[in-house]
Amino acid sequence: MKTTFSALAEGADISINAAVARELKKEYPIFRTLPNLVYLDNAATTQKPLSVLDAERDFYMQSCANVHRAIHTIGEEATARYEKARSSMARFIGAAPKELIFTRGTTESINLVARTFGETLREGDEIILSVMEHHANMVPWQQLAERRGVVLKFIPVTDLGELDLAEYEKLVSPRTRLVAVTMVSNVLGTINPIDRIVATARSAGVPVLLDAAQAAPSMPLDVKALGADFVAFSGHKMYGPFGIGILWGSETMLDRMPPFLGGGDMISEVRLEGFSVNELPYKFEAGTPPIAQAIGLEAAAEWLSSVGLEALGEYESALARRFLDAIKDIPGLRVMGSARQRAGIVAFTLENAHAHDVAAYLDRRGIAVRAGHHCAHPLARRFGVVSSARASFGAYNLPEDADAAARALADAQEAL
Amino acid sequence: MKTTFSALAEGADISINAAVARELKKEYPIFRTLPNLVYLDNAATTQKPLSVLDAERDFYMQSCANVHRAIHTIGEEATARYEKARSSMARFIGAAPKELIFTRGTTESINLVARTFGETLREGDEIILSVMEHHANMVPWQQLAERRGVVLKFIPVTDLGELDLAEYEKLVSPRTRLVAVTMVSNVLGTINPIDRIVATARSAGVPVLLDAAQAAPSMPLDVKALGADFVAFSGHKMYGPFGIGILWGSETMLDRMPPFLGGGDMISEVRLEGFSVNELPYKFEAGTPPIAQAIGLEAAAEWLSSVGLEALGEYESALARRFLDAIKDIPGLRVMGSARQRAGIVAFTLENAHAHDVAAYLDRRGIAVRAGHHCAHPLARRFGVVSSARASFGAYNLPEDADAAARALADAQEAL
Amino acid sequence: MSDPYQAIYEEIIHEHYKKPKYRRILEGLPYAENPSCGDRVRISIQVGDDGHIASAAFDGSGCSISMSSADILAEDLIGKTPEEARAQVERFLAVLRGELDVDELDAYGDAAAFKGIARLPVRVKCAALAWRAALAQLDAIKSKGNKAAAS
Amino acid sequence: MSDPYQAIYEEIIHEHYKKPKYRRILEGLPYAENPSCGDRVRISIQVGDDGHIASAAFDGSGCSISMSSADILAEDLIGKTPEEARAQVERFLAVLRGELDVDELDAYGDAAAFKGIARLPVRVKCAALAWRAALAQLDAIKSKGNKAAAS
Ligand SMILES: Cc1ncc(COP(=O)(O)O)c(C=O)c1O
Ligand SMILES: Cc1ncc(COP(=O)(O)O)c(C=O)c1O
Repeated sequence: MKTTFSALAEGADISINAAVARELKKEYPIFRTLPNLVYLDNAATTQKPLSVLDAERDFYMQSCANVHRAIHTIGEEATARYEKARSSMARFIGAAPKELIFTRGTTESINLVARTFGETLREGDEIILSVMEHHANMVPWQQLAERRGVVLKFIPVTDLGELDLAEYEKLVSPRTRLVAVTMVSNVLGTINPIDRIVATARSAGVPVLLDAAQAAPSMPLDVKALGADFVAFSGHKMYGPFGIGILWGSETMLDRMPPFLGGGDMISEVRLEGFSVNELPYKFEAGTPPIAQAIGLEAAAEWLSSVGLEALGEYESALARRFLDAIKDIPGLRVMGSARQRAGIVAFTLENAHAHDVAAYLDRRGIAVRAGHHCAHPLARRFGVVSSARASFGAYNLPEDADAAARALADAQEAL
Repeated sequence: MKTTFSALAEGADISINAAVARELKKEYPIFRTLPNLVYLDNAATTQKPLSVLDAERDFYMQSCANVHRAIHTIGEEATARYEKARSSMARFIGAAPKELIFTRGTTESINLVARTFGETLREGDEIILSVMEHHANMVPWQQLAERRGVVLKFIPVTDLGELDLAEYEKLVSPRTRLVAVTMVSNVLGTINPIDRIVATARSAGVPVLLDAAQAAPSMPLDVKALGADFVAFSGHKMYGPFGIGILWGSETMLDRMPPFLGGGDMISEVRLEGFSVNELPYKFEAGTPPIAQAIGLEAAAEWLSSVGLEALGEYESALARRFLDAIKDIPGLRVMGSARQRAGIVAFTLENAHAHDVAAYLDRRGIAVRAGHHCAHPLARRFGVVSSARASFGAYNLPEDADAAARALADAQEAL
Repeated sequence: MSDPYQAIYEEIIHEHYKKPKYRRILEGLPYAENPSCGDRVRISIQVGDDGHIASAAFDGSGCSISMSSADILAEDLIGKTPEEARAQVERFLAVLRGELDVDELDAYGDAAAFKGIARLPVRVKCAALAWRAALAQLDAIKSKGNKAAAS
Repeated sequence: MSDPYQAIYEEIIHEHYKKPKYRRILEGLPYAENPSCGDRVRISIQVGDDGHIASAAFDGSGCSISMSSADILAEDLIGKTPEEARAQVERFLAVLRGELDVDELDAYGDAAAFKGIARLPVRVKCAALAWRAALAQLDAIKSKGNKAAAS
């Protein structure tokens, strides 16, 4: 059976790719445990294929040891496996291994930058964010603003749910020190025009941080082509384990930054009077890293590459379009945002029914969607919404899943 | 077969406990893969029993979802499992669940305190550490000293490898704001007299942080009885997964501290202008936590409790004594430290042979020991040693392992 | 959730949500809020001359759990003394925190409908909201009473 | 590590470690250090009148890998021009970094003994130490030469 997604024109018949998804779904043990589960909460976390579970377990059963300092055979093997995972992840995004730092996830990656690069900023320096950021790309900068008097500016979001680029260009000033934006909105599904955002920043000599938490599982990333200085993403949202994520930074930036956490591995030498810092990437990895999880993440990236990441993203977008089409006539249903470039993410509200009740209703039909603010309070406020429900699609989702969710929503509208 | 260690008098015949260890070893899949492996690098990381591997995998296969915000069934299950892991770990150390913060490991736990509690300190305030600290309990404070002008003082280590308590008492001053020491030295094996250290600090009104990385796998911890304010340890050193650790802090302290990393879950509300902080323990857990790893750690703690943690620690000490006895006549062999209270950890040097070569020699005989500075440069310098080899014992080690290592060392002394 | 009464519980919750008996527009009282979902409730409690709660009402917006919980609460409080009410509210919250067994709720009329909820970590916050608001109101009543007694 | 030559390699390393031919007490030169294990090496390189390296020696302390590597390096450099030596050293380091295939080392006399080491991430640093020191020395020679040429 074919297990690679095909590039299709928008609006084309997706049954070829649906057959691929049906085949791939068999690689996910949870659907053997719960064959009727319609899992549409992929933007929160994805399920894990057997190859990822096995990669972790094999490591534990074959060469479980701590890394970087062991002379013994399994220690050498563990180190080699961990560093191979680093090289693979670097290759996955077109980076050099020494620029690739393993973290716990997107949140820690962004905090790392805020507490290292951020500490080099001065009072009155400016950082540009957007109103659609996840709290992970907002709160660390608010904390920095409190600590160092840095000023935050926000790119507005249009009614369509897109970044207002004209306003963005006006925000850039001689005091701008960083632009930090998400590549894909985890609520609106908007795929932001990163090339234009980076170009504007670059021409003003301003570094760029990209929150790729939602992008990494649905589009190929090439840090060289993106032209950014930092890219952050999470393993668990790209079919990999919990507890692992990536911060990529350009060597120039990473070299100039002070270290983050202190401890073993990040030092070159310690005396009672002070310490000297290790080379990249170890400078930013203090203590025992999530070794098994890095190896699991490598397996996830390999899985994503093998199924055809670009076409997968388009398939998810096609599922979202199908879903949007099927719910458009439900009375009182309002979709948040209608960006022209949209990933497989759809948030919506149902008049007179609270999002919690909508999600609970769908859950009783075996359909898992999220309800709440999706860690983006300011965006919710922008759209005058307190709580919304969100369906988000993944590699094992089928057109039937979109249809079932739409049917359940129509029923919910009547029942609630 | 009996699988609980028995409390034995020092010097008693350990064959009863050896039989238990032999039985427990069967629960560790790596020894099925590598039946001849003599693993004596437990202070770096321990192997993982099947119950831990299964706990993680079962979670991924049965209720894999993100926590804290999902209305759907598997999301509720994931949240319940994660919070149950927290309650179990709290019970494991006699704490309240809201005081228990999941981190990546000891290193992150200590850095968290240094960057929250630490940020409330002023120039000239003093912190007392010891010369035997692991870099994880040294570098974060050196970074804090650089940031805020805090002064570090060090409890000296005697030739026996014990903390000099008389000197410690002289270091306590009206400016002392924290005492941060390890419970067990990861190099010397010394079990420090925590009761006395805490009592002195308490009577001066000074809070205490305990690095329990080596203690957690070898002695029952009761935070109330310890009387400390913070306790930090790692999952991977107590038969649990990589990528997970614990910071326990008293509610009073945690409540007073500013948050650490910013992002989802740690906030209660976010506006463009700023955020308000969530309640304990979420205040200190930003972003998606290591969910599966917390569940794996819970299984490890249950495993440790079921085998009899206190007697296990004593068994490891007995193995260390047996090893010390077997190597005492090897010419040129020098053991670091000879503390009266010693855990199952023995570091040593061999005259005219570099520790790397000793470890490599033992590795060729299938015996895994560590060689290097063991992340404690200042301690190595104190003993005039650059690099040492270290054997450390765990729950699956047998008297034969100690004997084999001793024999190999005698041969190494001749061959190298 | 294999409780045989599950369907009945759901029916009770649905009834109180769709046809609340104690919902009124209230002014000047503080809201209890659940920022993670935006739910908000405020509770009014009036003590009669006989020292028992004569009337109770709520106001707010939120999901079926938080709103039905407020209605059930109001119904439950009427006729109790503030001290009895407080003990009742605290027991209910202790069940939701997992500190008391869910079977405690069997003694509570319609509040027993939340037995299933007590096992769902996310929705517990919704169910608790009104009861947290009531606790604050009962505190206010007590301190007013104390002040009155002292003056 | 199932290389059939493994035993021979180990023998070569052991020989150079136990009976170094190019070990001398050197003064005034900087050490290259590996702080993680405390190993330190310094290298002296003398260029003869014919522009070829006439003598090389090392001094330091460390494990069998770092010390034998220094001895093998010294042996290897003698007779080469500084440019040839530099290219050789850089190739050796590239093998250790995994950027060139280990079979490159077949062209290097006794340095081939490090083929096994190149797969061991921790010991690679030991093997590289002397060669890093040599690179620094060759740089110094070059800039002195340039300065001499310029003056
Ligand atoms: C856009 C975006 N950024 C950041 C995050 C935070 O990721 P994590 O919780 O894995 O740190 C998420 C997911 O929750 C997200 O969707
Ligand atoms: C005493 C002590 N403290 C701290 C640590 C650091 O633990 P981790 O690397 O798991 O953060 C270790 C182990 O390396 C240790 O032995």
